Amino acid sequence: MAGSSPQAAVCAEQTAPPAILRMERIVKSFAGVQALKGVDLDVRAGEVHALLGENGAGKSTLMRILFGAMQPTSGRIVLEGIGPVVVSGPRHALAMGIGLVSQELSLVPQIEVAGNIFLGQATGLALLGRPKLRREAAKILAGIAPHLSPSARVSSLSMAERQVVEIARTLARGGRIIAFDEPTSSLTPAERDGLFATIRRLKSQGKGVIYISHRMPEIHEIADRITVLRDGSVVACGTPRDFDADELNSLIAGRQLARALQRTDRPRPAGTMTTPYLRASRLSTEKLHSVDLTLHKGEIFGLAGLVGSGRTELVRALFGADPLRGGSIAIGGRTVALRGPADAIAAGIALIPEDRRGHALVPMMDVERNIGLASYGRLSRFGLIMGAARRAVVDRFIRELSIRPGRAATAVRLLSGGNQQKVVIARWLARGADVFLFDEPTRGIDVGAKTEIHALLRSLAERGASVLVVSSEIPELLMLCDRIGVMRDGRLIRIIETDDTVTEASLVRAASGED
Amino acid sequence: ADSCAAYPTGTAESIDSSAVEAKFGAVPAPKRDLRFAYVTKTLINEFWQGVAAGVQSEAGKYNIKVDIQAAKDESSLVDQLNLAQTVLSQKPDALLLSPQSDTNLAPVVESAKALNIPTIVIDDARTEGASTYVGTDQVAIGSKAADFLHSLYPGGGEVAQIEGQAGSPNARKRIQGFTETLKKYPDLKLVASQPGDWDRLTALNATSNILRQNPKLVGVYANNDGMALGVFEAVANAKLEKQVAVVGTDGISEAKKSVSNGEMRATVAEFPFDEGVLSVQMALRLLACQPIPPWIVSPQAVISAENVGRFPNPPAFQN
Amino acid sequence: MTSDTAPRTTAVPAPPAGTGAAGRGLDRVRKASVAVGCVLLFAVFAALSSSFYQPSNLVEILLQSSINAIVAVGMTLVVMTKGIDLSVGSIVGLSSMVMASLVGHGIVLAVAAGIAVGIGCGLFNGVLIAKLKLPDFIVTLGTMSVYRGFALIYTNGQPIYGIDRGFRAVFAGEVAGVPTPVLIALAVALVAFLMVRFTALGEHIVAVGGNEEAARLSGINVDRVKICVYAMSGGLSALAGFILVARIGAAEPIGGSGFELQAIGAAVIGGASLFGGEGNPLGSLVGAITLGAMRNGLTLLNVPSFWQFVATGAVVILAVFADQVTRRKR
Amino acid sequence: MTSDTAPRTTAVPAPPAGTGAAGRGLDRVRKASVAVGCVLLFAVFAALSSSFYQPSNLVEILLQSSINAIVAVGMTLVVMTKGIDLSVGSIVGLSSMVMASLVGHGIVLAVAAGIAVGIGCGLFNGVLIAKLKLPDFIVTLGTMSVYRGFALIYTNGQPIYGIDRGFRAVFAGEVAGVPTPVLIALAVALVAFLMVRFTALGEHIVAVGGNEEAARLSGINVDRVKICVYAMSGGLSALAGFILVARIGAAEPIGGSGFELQAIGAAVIGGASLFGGEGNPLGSLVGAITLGAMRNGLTLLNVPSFWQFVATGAVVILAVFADQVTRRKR
Ligand SMILES: Nc1ncnc2c1ncn2[C@@H]1O[C@H](COP(=O)(O)OP(=O)(O)OP(=O)(O)O)[C@@H](O)[C@H]1O
Ligand SMILES: Nc1ncnc2c1ncn2[C@@H]1O[C@H](COP(=O)(O)OP(=O)(O)OP(=O)(O)O)[C@@H](O)[C@H]1O
Ligand SMILES: O[C@@H]1[C@@H](O)[C@@H](O)CO[C@H]1O
Ligand SMILES: [Mg+2]
Ligand SMILES: [Mg+2]
Repeated sequence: MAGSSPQAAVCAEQTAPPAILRMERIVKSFAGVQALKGVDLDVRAGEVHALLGENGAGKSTLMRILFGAMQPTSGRIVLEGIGPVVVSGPRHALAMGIGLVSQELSLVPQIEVAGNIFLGQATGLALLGRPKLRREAAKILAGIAPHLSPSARVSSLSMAERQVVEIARTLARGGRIIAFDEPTSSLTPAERDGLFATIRRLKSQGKGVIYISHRMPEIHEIADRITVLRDGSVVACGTPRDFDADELNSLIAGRQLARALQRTDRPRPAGTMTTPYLRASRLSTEKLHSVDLTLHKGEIFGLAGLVGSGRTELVRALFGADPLRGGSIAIGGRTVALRGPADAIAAGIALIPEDRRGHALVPMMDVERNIGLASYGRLSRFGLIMGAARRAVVDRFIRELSIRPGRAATAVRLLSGGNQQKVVIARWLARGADVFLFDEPTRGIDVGAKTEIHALLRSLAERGASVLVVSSEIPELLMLCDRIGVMRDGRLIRIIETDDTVTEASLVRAASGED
Repeated sequence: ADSCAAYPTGTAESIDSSAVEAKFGAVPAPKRDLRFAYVTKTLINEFWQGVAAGVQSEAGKYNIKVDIQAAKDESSLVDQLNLAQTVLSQKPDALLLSPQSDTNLAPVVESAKALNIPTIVIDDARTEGASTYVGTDQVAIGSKAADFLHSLYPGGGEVAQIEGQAGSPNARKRIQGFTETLKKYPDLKLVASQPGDWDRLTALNATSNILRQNPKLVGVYANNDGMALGVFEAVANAKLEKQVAVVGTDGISEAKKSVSNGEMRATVAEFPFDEGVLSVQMALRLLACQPIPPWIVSPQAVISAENVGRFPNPPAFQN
Repeated sequence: MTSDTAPRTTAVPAPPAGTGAAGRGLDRVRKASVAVGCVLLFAVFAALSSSFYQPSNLVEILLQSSINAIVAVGMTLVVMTKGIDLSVGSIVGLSSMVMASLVGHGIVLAVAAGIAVGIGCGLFNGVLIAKLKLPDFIVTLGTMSVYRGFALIYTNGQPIYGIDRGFRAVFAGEVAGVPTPVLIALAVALVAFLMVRFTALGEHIVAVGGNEEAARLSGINVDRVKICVYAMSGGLSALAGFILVARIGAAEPIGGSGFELQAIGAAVIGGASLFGGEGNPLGSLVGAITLGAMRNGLTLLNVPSFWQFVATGAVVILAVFADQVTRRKR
Repeated sequence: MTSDTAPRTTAVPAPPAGTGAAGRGLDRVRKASVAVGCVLLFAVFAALSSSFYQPSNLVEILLQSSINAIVAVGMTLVVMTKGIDLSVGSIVGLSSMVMASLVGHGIVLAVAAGIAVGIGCGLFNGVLIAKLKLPDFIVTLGTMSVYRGFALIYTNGQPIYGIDRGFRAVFAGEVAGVPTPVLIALAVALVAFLMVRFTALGEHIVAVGGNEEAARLSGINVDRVKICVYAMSGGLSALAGFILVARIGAAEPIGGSGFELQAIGAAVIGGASLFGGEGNPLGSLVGAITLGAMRNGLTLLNVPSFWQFVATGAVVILAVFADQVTRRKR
């Protein structure tokens, strides 16, 4: 299919400015499954080449091969000035000027930010000179997240902050080819703008950039060329001008996508929006200051805020995941004491956490067990697991969320990032709840699945559940939510009813305290 | 406070424990309240409990207070060294020691010497420079076991040995005595010599395995009684009680019982209780300035069905 | 420590990205291949010693491995939750002393009391670890010493002899030519395997070991799971202690010392990862048999004592290596 | 194990949910609080025994802790990479036998040879673990046995007596009233601490233990780091062996047995995590002193032998508990 695609052919011919990197006919098989079926990709000096594709298409696999983190089954990599190379490992790749911001954050939590940024640059008994490293780190961070302290231990950082560090580490290495694998999945608009400015600077320095994202507006903003992968093959290649938005989406998803739902499309069952269901009063934790919040039945409530504003803290507190310092939570009018997540679950609350690897997935379990992890009450009897019942539930969600590969027995650690995220969501849909707390639910999810997940959130609300969504994509919140709360410094500073007067810009201003 | 050196020199090399009284007279009773300390290898072993019981009982007679301490197990050299140093820092009137090895308590003996505190080493590792050593000849124990098997099987046969913990001095010497003496009896063939680690289960398993490879086996010597009891279990499981003679070492009560029941054939006994008694007496003698020789040879005897009745059990140890 | 980083791969280095395996089918084969090292070992010994391969010797090997196998199954469950239990040997000692002191009053009572002591010790470990959040290594290093002390104090250091014949027949007898310890060990490993595989508790064990925070956020009572595995480890140690007593015909306060390393060894040879989430009670059984066969074979070959140290160590490493190589091949 | 619950923060940006602490300053205090259990222990013993607090006894405690401290520092480095080294005790035995056999030919030669043996043993461990990807627990369980066997075979089980006076003066003498083993242990802990804190290698050790994948993706030569820590652990074991030989004036083939658990204990009490990335050589020094002081204090109080088992275990657990409680308070 790839070879026959007209766009692919065009792409291969467009070699006007010489490519500094060419990946040719890259094949990667995992025990019989071909993740890459002969992919060609070239990158020219001073361009941003966007790599698009649905979850599991093979984007990260291709990048890992480029970086030497895994070896291709066949195919070759040609570097300008060097010729064909076998990238034996990350160390080799770095030495040849190839850098990768990987999708799955890989930082050392016990080491400070500056240490992580410069990790591996010195060897042996060389002294580290921490003050200098911190100064250098601050310079790199300045463009993206100036507030981030270079001496902070990474274990204390939020997901977004970690992503910034991951990016900074690669930037610190320099290099002439830099690949970004979903670098903005946790970033807020401000940080993203910082990153884009940096990428433009790289371009102007004549470097080649590969950029992977599921966020279409970003692609239009920054990409010079686009390659679309599907099922391990290149299905399209060209400049952004060659495709209109719908065309691109259907190339990625392999089918015509339903138009994004409009907020107002949603029928609201009578009375629901006016029935308060979960009420949190004066919630305080280490990081939260006296937050009052009411969720109504059938409502979708969005939470916006800058990185570190405390959104994750708030949903964790509502879930009993962290001890409260003060305040109370009432559900359906009755105050409940949440001594831990188990109590919250019993009270009908579900949390889809932001950090899927740290807080959600059990890597050595398969997809079936990961999805069933919160449902033992329903799916076991007398302590015995009801295998058939569980399998039925799991298969349903694999289908509904189009998790790939679709085999329940696949080890979850072998799934692509986006598919792992779907597994986490499926776990809680399978469990069911009256209150759903979604922390960055569509992070890393492809355009096709994203609309499906949006539809799912809506149907939850339609069935009377209260839904809270944390998202750093403000357009997503605007499109999805009935009300949006804005957090800053651990406080819920404002709650806005979403109507046509609310814009992305006004929300950003609110979040950053500029109004 | 004592006016003489607790480390007499220039006397005879060794003296049999039964001859001490004749040569040096009755044990001199202490003139003041004394406090002794005994640091042993382990108390998780009936043999060493026996020594401790002897020490306790004899000290009790003279109203001497004894602190008894033991290392974690039979191989922790440093743990015992540290223990003994600490005990010595309390300046007991006499220090009784059963070292893990021939060397690990040497520094303690050295420091004690500097303080003129007598050190009595009790069976079976020796420490150079100590005031005296109370113990039996470990090599002779192994020889006696070989002799005994020879007396059972003058016509020869296949025998095996279950060894104590590798590297421990008493195991080394007993193995040496047994193997060397066997050479005198060319018809008694040592077909297997395997580790038993002083452990009953290990000895049991090893013996089962040896029996399999050597179905004609007629005898097994185990370096101590705990292992010998395990060896007998293996022999009994194989229903070879009649064919295979089991010989142990130590003379602990359960082994004697086994011998008198006609199970184990013999144990080459040391007399741990007596060793404990003797060592307290030697301490008193040293404190009374008697020129005690550097080795008090304590008794050993082959206990078999014929004579087992003549060896009653001494009182037990109180922790 | 940090729940926040890369999921730990197994200690038996799980195939990193890029290894030829995908999916569960292959995983299964790979798991089963724990036996490769074991089989190889058997082949080598059989070639070297004619006695080795005789059926009665094979049964003997199983018998000699059974105590370790039972302890190793308990250890495996603990290790699967990312814990460790160094106190197993001391629990063997203490519970067997208590049992032996009561066996005159009836086997059932004595066994019940012994098991209760074992479970009690395990519960105590579990509570300190789960509730007080003390490090498992330190807690069980401590109770290893404490329980041993109690075993000694209980009879003032004296062994208990003259164990009831009936008791010995149950725990070290034979049924149809198969020693009961072997049957018990098989049953224990099988039940544990089924539990891990088919019950909610089994999956909770894997989940707690695989990602504790994920388990907690999924509503699993992490503390209870942890306490539970330590209790099971304690109970199984007691059971192993009974077999020990029945086999040697006496209860010794020192009984069981050194069992912890043996059991961890069997578990790891059997595929368990000390970093949690991985382990298989049947694999640990095979691990224990590997160790037992090795000891048996070396004795049959009459390898001299000092060389046995060398051989033992070398064989353990080679067995795991052989296993590893064959895994990679596939 | 437990530090999961409270991710350590160093950052000005507020700490993670649930921890009572804020900011970097407090974190430091908390780290230092490893000493709390130790200090408490000293206080209790001082109150109970008049001999305990005498300066000479305090020096004695340091002396008695020094061997374990040195081994524990090496172990800490290994544990920080998420490894484990069970072979340390056997390396102590083997390297000290080789050294002692050569000490007649000159101290420098003998020491060099002994250290070379120690490092060699460590390298062998490291290569099997890093290059062949065999599980660290099994490799070092195996070499624990192999190296011990070689130590026994080397002189056919005989100790080597009559160690050179000059050698003894260096490794168990005094300088200005302070025993040289104490000085050596302090120097080792300090150098290791500085290495961990200020050199690239130190950071790589943390990185490999904290997130091996991250370390690899950062271009760190993970294999080399691993081999390096095992070699250092081997070398330090040899050094500890020299002190042992110098203290007792002889080399014993069974020297060092049981050191592994002691050293891991000291490391964990000192704040190391068996799950990698956490550990502090100075903390391990304090851990070793805690263990040494405990044994010393219990002996001075003349706790009866069997009760010492109980007391030892209880004190270890309580020391860690006290530390934990004070950490939480803050
Ligand atoms: N180590 C592995 N073993 C088996 N299959 C793997 C392995 N790594 C990746 N895969 C499979 O390869 C396919 C491609 O995965 P990849 O991570 O490259 O997708 P992706 O395009 O990056 O997706 P996403 O947008 O979700 O990140 C997926 O089906 C995945 O399950
Ligand atoms: N899962 C977590 N567990 C513990 N602490 C966390 C977690 N997530 C965040 N934190 C801490 O809480 C602080 C507040 O960040 P939080 O994640 O709540 O903000 P946020 O508004 O959700 O921003 P982000 O977009 O970064 O998630 C972070 O700096 C971090 O120290
Ligand atoms: O364990 C044994 C005892 O049984 C006794 O034989 C003396 O030597 C030992 O150490
Ligand atoms: Mg990806
Ligand atoms: Mg967040």
